[in-house]
Amino acid sequence: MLSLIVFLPIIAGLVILAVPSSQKQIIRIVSLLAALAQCVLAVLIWQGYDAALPGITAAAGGAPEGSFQFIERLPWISLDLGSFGSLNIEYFLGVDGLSITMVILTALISAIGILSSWPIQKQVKGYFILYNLLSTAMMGCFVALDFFLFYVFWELMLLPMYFLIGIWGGPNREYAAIKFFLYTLFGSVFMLLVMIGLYFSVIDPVTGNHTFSLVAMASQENYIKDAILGPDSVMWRYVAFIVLFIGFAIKVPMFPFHTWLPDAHVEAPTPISVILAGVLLKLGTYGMMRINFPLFPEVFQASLFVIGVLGAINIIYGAFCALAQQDLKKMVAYSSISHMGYVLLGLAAANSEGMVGALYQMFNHGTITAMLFLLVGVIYDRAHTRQIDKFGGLASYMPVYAAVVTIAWFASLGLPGLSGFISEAFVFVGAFSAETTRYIAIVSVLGIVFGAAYLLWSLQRMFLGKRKPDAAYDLEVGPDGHEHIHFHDWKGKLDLDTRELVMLVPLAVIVIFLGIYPMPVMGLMTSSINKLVEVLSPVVMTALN
Amino acid sequence: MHSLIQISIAVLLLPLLSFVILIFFNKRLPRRGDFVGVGILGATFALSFYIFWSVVVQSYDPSFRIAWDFTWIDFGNVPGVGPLQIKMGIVIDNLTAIMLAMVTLISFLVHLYSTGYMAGDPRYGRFFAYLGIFTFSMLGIVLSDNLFSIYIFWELVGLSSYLLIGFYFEKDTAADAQKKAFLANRVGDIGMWLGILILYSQFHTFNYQEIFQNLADGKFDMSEAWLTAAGILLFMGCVGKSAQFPLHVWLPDAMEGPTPVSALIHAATMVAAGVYFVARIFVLLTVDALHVIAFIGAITAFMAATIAITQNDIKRVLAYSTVSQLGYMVLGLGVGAYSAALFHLVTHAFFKACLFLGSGAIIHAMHHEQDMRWMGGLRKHMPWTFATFTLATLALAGLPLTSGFMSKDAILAGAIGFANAEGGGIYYIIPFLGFFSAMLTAFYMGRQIWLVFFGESRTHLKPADDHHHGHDAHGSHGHDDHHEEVHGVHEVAWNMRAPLVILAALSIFAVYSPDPLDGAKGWFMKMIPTPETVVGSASGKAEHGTSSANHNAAHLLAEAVPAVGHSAETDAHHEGVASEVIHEEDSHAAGHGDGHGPEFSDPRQAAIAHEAHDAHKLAIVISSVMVVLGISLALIVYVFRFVDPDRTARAIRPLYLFSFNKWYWDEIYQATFIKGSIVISKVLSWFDANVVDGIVNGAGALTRRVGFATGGFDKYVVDGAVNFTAFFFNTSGAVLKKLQTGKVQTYVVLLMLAVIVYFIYYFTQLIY
Amino acid sequence: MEILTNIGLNHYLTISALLFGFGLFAVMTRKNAIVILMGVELILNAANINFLAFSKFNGGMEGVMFSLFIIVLAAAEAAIALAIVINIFKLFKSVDVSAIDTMKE
Amino acid sequence: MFQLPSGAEIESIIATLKSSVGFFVPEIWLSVLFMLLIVVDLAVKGRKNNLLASVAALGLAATFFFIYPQHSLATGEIFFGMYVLDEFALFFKYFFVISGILAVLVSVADEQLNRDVQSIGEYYALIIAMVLGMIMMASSTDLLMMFLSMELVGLTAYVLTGYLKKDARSSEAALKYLVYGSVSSGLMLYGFSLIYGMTAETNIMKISAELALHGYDPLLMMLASLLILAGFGYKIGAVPFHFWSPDVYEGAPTPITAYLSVGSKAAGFAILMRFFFVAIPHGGEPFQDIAGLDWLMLLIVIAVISMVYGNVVALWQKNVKRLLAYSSIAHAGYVLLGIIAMDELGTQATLFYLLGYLLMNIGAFYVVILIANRTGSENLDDYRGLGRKMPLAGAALTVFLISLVGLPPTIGFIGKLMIFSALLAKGSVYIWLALIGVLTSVIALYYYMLIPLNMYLRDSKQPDEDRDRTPIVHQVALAVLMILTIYFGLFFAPLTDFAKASSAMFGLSIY
Repeated sequence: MLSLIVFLPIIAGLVILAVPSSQKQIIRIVSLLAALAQCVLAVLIWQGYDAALPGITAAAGGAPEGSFQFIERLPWISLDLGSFGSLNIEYFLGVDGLSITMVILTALISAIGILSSWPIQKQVKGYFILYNLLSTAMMGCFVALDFFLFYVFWELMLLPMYFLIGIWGGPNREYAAIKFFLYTLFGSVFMLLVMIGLYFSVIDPVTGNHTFSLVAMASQENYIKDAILGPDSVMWRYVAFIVLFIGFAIKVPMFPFHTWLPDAHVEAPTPISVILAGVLLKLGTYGMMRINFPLFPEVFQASLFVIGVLGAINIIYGAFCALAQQDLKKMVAYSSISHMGYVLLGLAAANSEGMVGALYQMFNHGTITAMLFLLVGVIYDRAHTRQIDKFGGLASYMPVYAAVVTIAWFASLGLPGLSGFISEAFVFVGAFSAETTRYIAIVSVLGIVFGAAYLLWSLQRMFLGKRKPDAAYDLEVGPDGHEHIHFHDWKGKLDLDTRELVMLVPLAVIVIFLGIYPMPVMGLMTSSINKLVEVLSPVVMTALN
Repeated sequence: MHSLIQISIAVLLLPLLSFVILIFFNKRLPRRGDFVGVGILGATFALSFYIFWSVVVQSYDPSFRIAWDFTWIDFGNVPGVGPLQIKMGIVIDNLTAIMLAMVTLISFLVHLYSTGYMAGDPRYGRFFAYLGIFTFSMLGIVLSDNLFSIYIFWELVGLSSYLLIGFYFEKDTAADAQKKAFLANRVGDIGMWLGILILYSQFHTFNYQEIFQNLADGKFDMSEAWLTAAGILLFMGCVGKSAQFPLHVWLPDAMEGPTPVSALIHAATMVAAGVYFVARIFVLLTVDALHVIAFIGAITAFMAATIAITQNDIKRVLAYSTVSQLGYMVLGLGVGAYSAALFHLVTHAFFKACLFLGSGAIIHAMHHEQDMRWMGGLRKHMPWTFATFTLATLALAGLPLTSGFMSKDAILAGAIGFANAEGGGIYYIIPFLGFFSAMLTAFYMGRQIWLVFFGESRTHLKPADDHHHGHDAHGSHGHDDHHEEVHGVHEVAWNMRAPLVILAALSIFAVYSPDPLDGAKGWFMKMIPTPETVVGSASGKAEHGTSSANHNAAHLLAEAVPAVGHSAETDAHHEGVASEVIHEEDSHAAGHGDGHGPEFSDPRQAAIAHEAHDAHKLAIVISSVMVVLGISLALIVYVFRFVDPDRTARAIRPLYLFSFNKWYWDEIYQATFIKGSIVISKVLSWFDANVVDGIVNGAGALTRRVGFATGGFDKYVVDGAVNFTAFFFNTSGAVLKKLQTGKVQTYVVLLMLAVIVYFIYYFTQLIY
Repeated sequence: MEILTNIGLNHYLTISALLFGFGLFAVMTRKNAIVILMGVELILNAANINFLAFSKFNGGMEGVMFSLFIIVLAAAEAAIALAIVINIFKLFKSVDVSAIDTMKE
Repeated sequence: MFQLPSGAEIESIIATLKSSVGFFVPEIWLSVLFMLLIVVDLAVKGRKNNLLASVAALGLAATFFFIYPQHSLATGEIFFGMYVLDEFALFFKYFFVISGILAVLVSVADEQLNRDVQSIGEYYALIIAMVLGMIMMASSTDLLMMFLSMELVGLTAYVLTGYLKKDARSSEAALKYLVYGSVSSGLMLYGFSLIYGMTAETNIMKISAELALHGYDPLLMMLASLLILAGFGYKIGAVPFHFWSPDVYEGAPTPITAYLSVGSKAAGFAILMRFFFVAIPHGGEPFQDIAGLDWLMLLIVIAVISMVYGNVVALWQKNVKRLLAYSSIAHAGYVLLGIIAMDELGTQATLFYLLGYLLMNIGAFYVVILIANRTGSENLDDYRGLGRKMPLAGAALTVFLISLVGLPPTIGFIGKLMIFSALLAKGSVYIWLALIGVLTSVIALYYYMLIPLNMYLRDSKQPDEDRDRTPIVHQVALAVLMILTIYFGLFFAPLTDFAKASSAMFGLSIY
């Protein structure tokens, strides 16, 4: 099941490889079908998922069964390393409350991304092959329970992303692409070392061998006392935690490692921005929750305050930067930074409310930001500019577009009744309830105001009022006395066309529904989060050594 | 589930239904579907009046209370907390019932009125949709039984207010106003949110009753200061929503919205929600918090009144008077005159709605002329409007025989009582400001009546450009006819007249109390008794600390019992318990026949109540005098013209300008907060683009220059190494590559050099 | 006097060391490719002397064999070297190694 | 002073030789092949390149049939300890034969070579000779044998480097290579002579026993080791013995560059491991009674410098061959890390890394050759837009480069993984080495990605016809290499097991 959902896109990619590059439509349709099949599978998994099982660590007896679900576990590589026992790498997939929401999100966003890739004309074949490779890698990251496998998928994302930004991107794309690539690689090379170190420090309770299994790593009693990352070598555990954290924080992206994001977003084509903001950023925080924190709980407990402060910086700083942007897409990019700050803050709370809020925020940010970038793409396709000041009064001429934008914008500023609010609310609830992060939460609340400020301001400048004199479109009064506008060299429908609606409406529905009744998604994660909080709680650490 | 609960759910959801229907299908429906909105609201009102009837009139019980809730979010078994569920629910008590009836009635009337006022607007259907979602959110606030859902609906009314203020979004002023309103409210909301967080972090629940229960049981283990902070922060929500000082600036601008909206949202209901919320959380406000609230209210009442006297825009005068009246209510709550404040909330809702709708009628008739200086003599043309408007004005000014008189008087009495109980001194400022504002109110309302209805029409005096501007402002409104002279100013149609009449009728004392001089004798203040505080007061703690606390607990338990175990099955025994409570309360009432307020165990509250009761007569006298003073002043200035207003204005120009420019609050905020954050954001984004990126990329610019010098430097290399040593790597690369001279002999030399160097190194290692 | 009369191991070693040094010196300093190759030969022969000396004083034939092979290989190397140098001369019209630096950095 | 051996002794000598020959079949076959090629060349008298190439390739392939049976033979010394047969040697026999085949393959692909060279037969013969020499390098356990085999490799390499007689760069490269190489081997010889002087032995096993027995003067030992290392180091092309490599790699015919960058480098590592693991005392068994010579420090220094220098200077290269030359310096550093670990895991990692390097580096040069056939240039700027015109080559090159960076799912990643595992398995002592390794590989990413950047992200300056003229055979071969690179990145167990089995070295006592 999981293998299928992971490798469907690759299969599609191989099929496309066989299709002659002139058959653009076939290529698109094949990819779309694969993505839709992925969505179906995601729904099936969702239906078959038992929200009661906790996940995170193995069930009693050290076996993942009974704790994780849809487990697929095959011995992949088993090497004899002589004195170091045998190197066991497993093909080990499974979902728990952390990953299932992300799986659903990934399937959804990739499908929508393919829809929004429809207009792309340049090297369609190569584009969709890379795209499918990317979506396999993303999905794989979320379901992999073997650190080695996770790392493989993690690195596998870089190359397609590099090319997708670099070939189909904007004018300054080379710069953005290589910057993205180097940043993320810089983050992940340390992960490699930590991974090896962990391997030598952890014993699978069942087989008695060293293992890469994240499930085994997640429970501290599986660690060898005097191993390099065992409980005794305190210093190296701190170092490992920090470098891992940096590795994931770059993906999040967390201040001050965030500078690749605006460039990447501004240069990337719309669908790639959607993927990037919708899924890739989540991998950073997902990695923290899956790997970084549960493997080093005592270090995590020691660094709560720092993480919280960094989250607060992200929130406020991102909001301020967004406030200053002229380029709409850049503003949205900074808003992503700000919103991922809420996730960090929620994680720093280290209690169930906060962490549920954080995970839920990851999901919601995925959907909402996808909407934002799609909407930016819509106007960019028409006007070939994203300068906020080049518009004005659009609400009169593109009412449907304006309506959807209003939903997305208000969702992004956390209006109650839309999903973004609930996650942010519980992030704050959690952060405030935790002694460590209480004052940080108080400061971060300002983010709500500034978030509203830049979003409403851009909304006003683009959609309200009247046409600006130097606007990117022409105004003409039709025979019926009504005013019309038209963009230079835009032949399509002025307001949202069907394809765009098909992309946007489902997202809007999800955003609204989950804003009114979050349990369908939140219910999936609570038990896992509770387990995670338990694993992270200091009590466990004192029991450790 | 109790039948009333079911009905209330219907009441809550019907307006939402109207919104959904209208937002999607208004273009396809005949008449843009206005009848849907009006009809649904009519039904809603009918239902909520049934609730009102059966709660307030039939079971005539001050402590009536039924509650119902359901699990909204289930966190499962949370480590350290245990099973944790976030519940959403509905609570119905007298206050709720009264608010329901009031909100739905006014909303219904406004819907009806709008069918006339908004006729011909291009977005006619959408207007009713917005009204629908507003009504929904407002009812949500009224019905919520917990802080979380009240916060949700709180922001939703903010949204609908945002949408309606910006209904004519082509106007930049409107667009600015809507943004301003939303942001000002957000500022208030974050305070409110923090307050909620403080309480949640202690009790892991959002439900009022559970929070109060825990407080009464002394489970609050943070310092007293946090509790006060919680109170004040929660009050910040009210400051934003009810346009209290210092966040009052958005309300006058909100008059950019259509006038029915001003009547419904910005006069009668939404702005009163703040007061309603403070009343809901009244029992957890500490003494310090109450003092803050009282002063804020007094300042607001006074400031707004002073501003109102110089405004020329008919709606702005009313807007400031609204702010001022809201100040009264907040003041009332602050001084502990709980019932009086809520009483004023309701009475004010009716007469202020009436005033706004009246002004709307005038504006409609005047073809969207809003400046009172160019009105005059309208009483001949619009008798109905004149009559109702005047009646409402009297109520607002607080003349006897009106509802406004009773409520305002009760508040002022409370203020005096409070000042006495607190031991005078600085606290006398509050009643003083209250009375002074009462005079000002009378004055500016007199001025308004005179300018609008009496004298001769002054339309022709209006400068052309100003006139043109007046039209241009409403150009998008579909009325493009230019009038130099106001022809055919005529009374409005029935659908706009009926609401005026009904609302005016509701401003008469008889509706609320048999005794025109004492609201306390009326059903309203009997049904809304001042609740017992759960946090005690300084004096109370000082004198009999624990015992009083216990007593509080016991007393509150009695109140709270019906709220415990909110589940459908136990409704039956709800009534049982409720009835017992009734007996207890009756015994209280019997205790002192004239039935002002229940007996308080908290000495401070008791003292205030007592003092207030004694101050009642005094208050009546003073306020009447003040009102008469104000009105006569208005007559002197505007009717008999003993004093020329313009000359006076010139005489006291600084004061005049100070008032005319609204105490310069907008300018101050513009200069400080708005400019400030813009500048900060600019600075930070520069910082981001240059410093952060620069550092992370290894001093980008510098490296580029060096690289340029060394020739063919590739800018990617700067970001290439993505770490602080990028600079080092590239320059070192530039240096190292020079070693490769291409001369084989150099290579040999370097080779030998390396060997020798290492050998010497090893040698030294060896001998030392 | 004694040190001059009966020759010991150190004499051989000193000679070889000197030869080694001369060879290196030639390789590093001379411009002419041929001379550089001579320098290389010197180095090899320094090694040769060592081997022979050690084999004489430690006993065992390995050193002798070693030196024989070294001589042979030196010859082969010289042949190849000369071929290359000739080709260089064809192309560059010079055998000045310091001038032959088209590929650098 | 030496009396001639008696008849009985001669008998025994002959017997030994007879028995030893049985262990020497692959080398003999290669020698035969060498001569065969020359004969064929004379026979065909001209330019039947493909015939000659296929003879060479098939002949090399045939060598497997002689190598494989040797697994069953008893490991041990032959020819009076001149030579040894063990798993380690066998591994390198396979390795060098494969690399030889690949070298022939890429030589066939190189149009310039086939155009400018008359006697291509000798060219292939020399490649065979080089294979032979490298195999002997990997198997020789006697200083003399080491010297001879290294000279064999060196001399053939000089000739092959200068094979393009009309090309000035080729001849220049040859000269530099020759001078530098002969000086280094001179130094090495001098070092040998010193060791011989200290121990009166030339067999490395005997040497280590001798040193263990009588101890030694560490200063002299270090001098000898340094000089010897100069000889080995120039073969592996590690800093500071690397100076020849960029020029030679740039100037030599590209197939030879590929071959040198993999083959002679690997041979250098083989001989270095054998010599230092076996001969030089290092403090462990059986030298606990005498102070180990601290030559690990020496290797660590060299490794670190190589990684940093190679990667940093490569950032600046505009010529792809030269860029790969510097990257190969860096890779020498990475391989040294595996040797530094100095245990079974380390050796295993080293061998595996060499295997991976063989695949990806020859593959990369393969593409470079194909592109040079098309554009006639190896400059980065001439790679613009080639990704679209030569889709397979572009994809393959990208894969090889990713593998060189060490990103999954490629064999290069597994190589790095093994190396770093070997380091971290030693505990925290070598973590900093691993850190340097990963950080420098981040730098490496940048310059490696410059090539795909030009191929895909930039458009070629002059638009020419989009048809890919690469012959199908090369397309296939390239595809195979690419697929292997990825396949072994995912299912590397056979290779790693092979490497582990091959880490057994005769007379080795450190693990």
